[in-house]
Amino acid sequence: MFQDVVMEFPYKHSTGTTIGRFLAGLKEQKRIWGQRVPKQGVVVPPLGYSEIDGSEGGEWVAVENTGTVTACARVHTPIDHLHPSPTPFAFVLVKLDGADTALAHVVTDGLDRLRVGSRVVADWRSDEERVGSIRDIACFRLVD
Amino acid sequence: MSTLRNVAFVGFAQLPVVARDEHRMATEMLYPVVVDALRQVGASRDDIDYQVSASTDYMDGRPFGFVAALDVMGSWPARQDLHLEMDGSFAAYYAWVKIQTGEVDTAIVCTHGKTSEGEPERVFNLQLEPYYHAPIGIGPTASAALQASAYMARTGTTDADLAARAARNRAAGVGNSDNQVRDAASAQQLQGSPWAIEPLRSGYVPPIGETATCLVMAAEGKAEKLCDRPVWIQGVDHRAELQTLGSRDLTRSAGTALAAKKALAMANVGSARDVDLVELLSVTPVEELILLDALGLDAAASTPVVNPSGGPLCAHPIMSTGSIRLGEAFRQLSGRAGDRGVAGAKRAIAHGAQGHCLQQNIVWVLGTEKRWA
Amino acid sequence: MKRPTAVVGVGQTQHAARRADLSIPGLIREAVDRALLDAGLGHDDIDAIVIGKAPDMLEGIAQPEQFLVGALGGHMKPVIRVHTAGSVGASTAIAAMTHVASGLYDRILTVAFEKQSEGNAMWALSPNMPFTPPLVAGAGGFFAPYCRAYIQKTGCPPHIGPVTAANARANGARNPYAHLREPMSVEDVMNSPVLWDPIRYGETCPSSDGAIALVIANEETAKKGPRKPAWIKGAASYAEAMWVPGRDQVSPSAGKICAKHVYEQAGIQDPWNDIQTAEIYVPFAWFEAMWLENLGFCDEGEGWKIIDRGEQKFGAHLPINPSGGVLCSNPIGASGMLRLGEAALQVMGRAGEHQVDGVRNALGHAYGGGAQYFAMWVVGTEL
Amino acid sequence: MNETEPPKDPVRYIDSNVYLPYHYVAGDYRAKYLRALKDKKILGSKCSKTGKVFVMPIVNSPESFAPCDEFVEVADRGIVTTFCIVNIPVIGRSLEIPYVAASVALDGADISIFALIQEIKAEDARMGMRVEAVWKPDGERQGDHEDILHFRPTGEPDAPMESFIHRL
Repeated sequence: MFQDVVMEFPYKHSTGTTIGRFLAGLKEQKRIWGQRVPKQGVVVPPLGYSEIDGSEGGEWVAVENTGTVTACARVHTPIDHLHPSPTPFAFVLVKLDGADTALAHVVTDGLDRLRVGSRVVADWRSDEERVGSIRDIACFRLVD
Repeated sequence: MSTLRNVAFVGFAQLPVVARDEHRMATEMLYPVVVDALRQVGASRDDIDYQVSASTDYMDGRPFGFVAALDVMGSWPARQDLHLEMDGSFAAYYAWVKIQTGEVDTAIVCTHGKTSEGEPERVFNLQLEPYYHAPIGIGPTASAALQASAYMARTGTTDADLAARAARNRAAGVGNSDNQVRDAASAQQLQGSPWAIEPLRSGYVPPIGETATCLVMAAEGKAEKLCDRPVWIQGVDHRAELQTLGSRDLTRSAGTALAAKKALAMANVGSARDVDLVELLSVTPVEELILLDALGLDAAASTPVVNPSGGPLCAHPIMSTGSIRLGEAFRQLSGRAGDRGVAGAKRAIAHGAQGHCLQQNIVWVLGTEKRWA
Repeated sequence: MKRPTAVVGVGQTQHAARRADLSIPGLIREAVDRALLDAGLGHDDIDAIVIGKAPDMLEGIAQPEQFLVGALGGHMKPVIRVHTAGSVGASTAIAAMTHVASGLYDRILTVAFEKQSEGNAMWALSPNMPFTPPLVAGAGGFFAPYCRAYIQKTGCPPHIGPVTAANARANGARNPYAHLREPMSVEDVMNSPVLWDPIRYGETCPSSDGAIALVIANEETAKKGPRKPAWIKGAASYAEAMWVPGRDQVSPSAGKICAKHVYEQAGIQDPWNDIQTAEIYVPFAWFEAMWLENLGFCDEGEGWKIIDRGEQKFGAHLPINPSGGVLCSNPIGASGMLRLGEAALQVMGRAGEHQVDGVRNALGHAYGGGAQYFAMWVVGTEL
Repeated sequence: MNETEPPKDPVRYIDSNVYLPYHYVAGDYRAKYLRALKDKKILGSKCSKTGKVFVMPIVNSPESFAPCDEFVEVADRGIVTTFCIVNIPVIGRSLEIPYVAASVALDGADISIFALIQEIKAEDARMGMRVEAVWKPDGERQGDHEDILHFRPTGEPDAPMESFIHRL
């Protein structure tokens, strides 16, 4: 005897100052901010503390919209309600210019050319579509 | 390191790992395993001083999934108890810590989890930090694929190398009747398998499977009475790393390296090369290579033997996989490994892990001899 | 072999219905920073971390300790995650103590939290599962029948619940960290709606966001520290099966066995006179009388009489929950550790406005599951 | 583009819609119990050591740790051992409040089940009251918990408290 059930629930996570301001930067300024953090350098996206030694995070630093792919994973068969694209795409880690850590995001075009070391640029959602989420960056696009 | 209590693994029971047990709930699967483990050591339930269980609510698909495990673990009268939301290897660690206090001498360590009821790729997406990472939709196969791509780029490891590594595990796993996957597969076949998430192929990731396990642990004095060949804990250590995927070197396992250093020092063993076999909780061939590197082992060497059980590529019941590594090391060192026994094995490393991209690791050094006089 | 251990630092958040100003890492760090400051220690001094919380469905994050490793200062340290239902905060602290008592570790940071505002506790704690009878009425509906059975068995009069609740709220008003700090009179409680008869609204715990952190250390660290430590004289966690015919759910044997074990370790012969204050897990007011009996402070059937005589009040013979307890703040996963931490503050003499005079020994207690999990400790001023 | 820091006013929340499909297995013991409901039968499992009967059936007695490998039928009536009167609506249930939620020890069973009591004024509910199952009509029962609509008083004399107070 079996039964399929979908456990579905809308959670609301409060963001606090650091994460909240970073997201506001995406939404209102179309800017990606990092924080200069002890033992980590410029962390993007910032958490407000050093994940290495637990100390409280430091000054805000704007980083570029462009960066270098440090890891990529091509999804050939996306999973509904989980993956951000119904068609093949790639997860990427991108070290943005000016940052010392890499941001996790997606690339949706040019998958055959995508590799570790590729140069990419953030592709923003429109002013109306940006809500204050990491997905206000629609995706990253390969730059030639 | 000061003198510690000698503690041994004296029994291990599990159900053969299957894709889906259609007849039993998770806790119903655990009951016969606890009975079997106690039978192995010839103990009644009342002979066991302490119990630890390991499971996770989100894989159980319900809150408090572990509460029902109390009934099948024989928790009557009330037992000294703890439940960890962690892989069984870490639960065994806590039991070892508890035995070190001298308050208890014996313990059972139980794991349960019905992996087929949930969908791990979705469930463990929720394990990622919820503000930036989980919303992107990364699951454990995706993070392992990111890790693999970075590793291949750094080291020049090829698809063919991964296939060869996976094929070795598959060949080793053929004789293990507890494995879910028991057919060998050539490197060529595995390299022809479809992408799971590129650069990982379906042949490089474990199938979804489920089981229940029970380890029995006992301190010196009791251990010898419960088991003809106790397997002694000579050293153990575990370490967590920060989670953020882009803030750590995914191509190396710093936590494993540190845990191994500490565990080997505790065991007074100079190097991981001095053990006869290692059982690794590596869910991809890339993780296996990363772990071997962290342990200071040459991936091309023939000793120590790596994953003689077939490893997690042949059976990966989430929450139990680490316990199985310990159970396999116990079987090897106590002469219970049958055809897959490593001849003359006297010392083993059993590794456990959880989290995305080997975030949290534990390293056990086990041996046929007691560590402390 | 077992070494002496002590609480050397206590830090808790301001508890509230919603800490909208903080992320989950922020909430935890508020407690952790205060505990470390209190202990005069930094992250570098901490050997390992033991963290606990109640079901992950409360916040919708699976094994959140994984993403919190960095926030906890846990990078490259051992991190252990405990979950024992409602008792988890207490069993987490006891697991931390065990790490130190074993001789393997000298200083452990232990943390418990819940951020209930991110989800819905009623849904998260009792979803309708397939193949199981529909849970008729949530947590209150589960426990209310046992309160009724207690009342029936002992002749406990109807004002005991309201008196207990009003006392908790009077205590909470003296605790700057409490979620509910508005006093509530016995009449107010009496007149509040009956939710799960016999349990009234005013006799029910709130749903809170909050966290607590403790630093537990070995003897050497405790003696060198800036403050007087709370020595952990006895501690244990027990659990018992659910479906045992005849299992006493009003006064579960696991609770009695656990208390006996803890008192033996602590050298407590006569709990009523040897313990000066107790922080016990009372999510619904009637449980206070029930646990007084279960914990051996009196004979069976006498618990409500202690309350009737007012001997549990602040300033009386055995102040119960001087912090206001679970009835004033209930970040579920943290509630058990709050009981243990508040007991520690009492023996350290640093409970502020709600400090009980002359505390030599204090009990901290929590329970969980279907009254199956019990975890408690006795802390004292002397080793 | 010359901001020196992000906006002062943070984005306060992010929404996360958790979506997790599960594929639950009843297990043979529960499946057998549920199928029997279709035939208006309530099954328990019997401890091979003590003979005690568990409803719903479980694989082992936690008390004796022996297997329960025999199924036995118990009565569809029993005693309200304790109860509460619920005055708040429960998510996912459309019940008129107040209603009585009770622990019922069925005749022939050694543990109690949770049950909804209807056809009674809430204030008339008593510990020790005898109740019986009200079944869905023939042909409508599906083999699930809803096959028992609720329990109702039988009108028999109440059981004395000492006969049930230890099996709440």
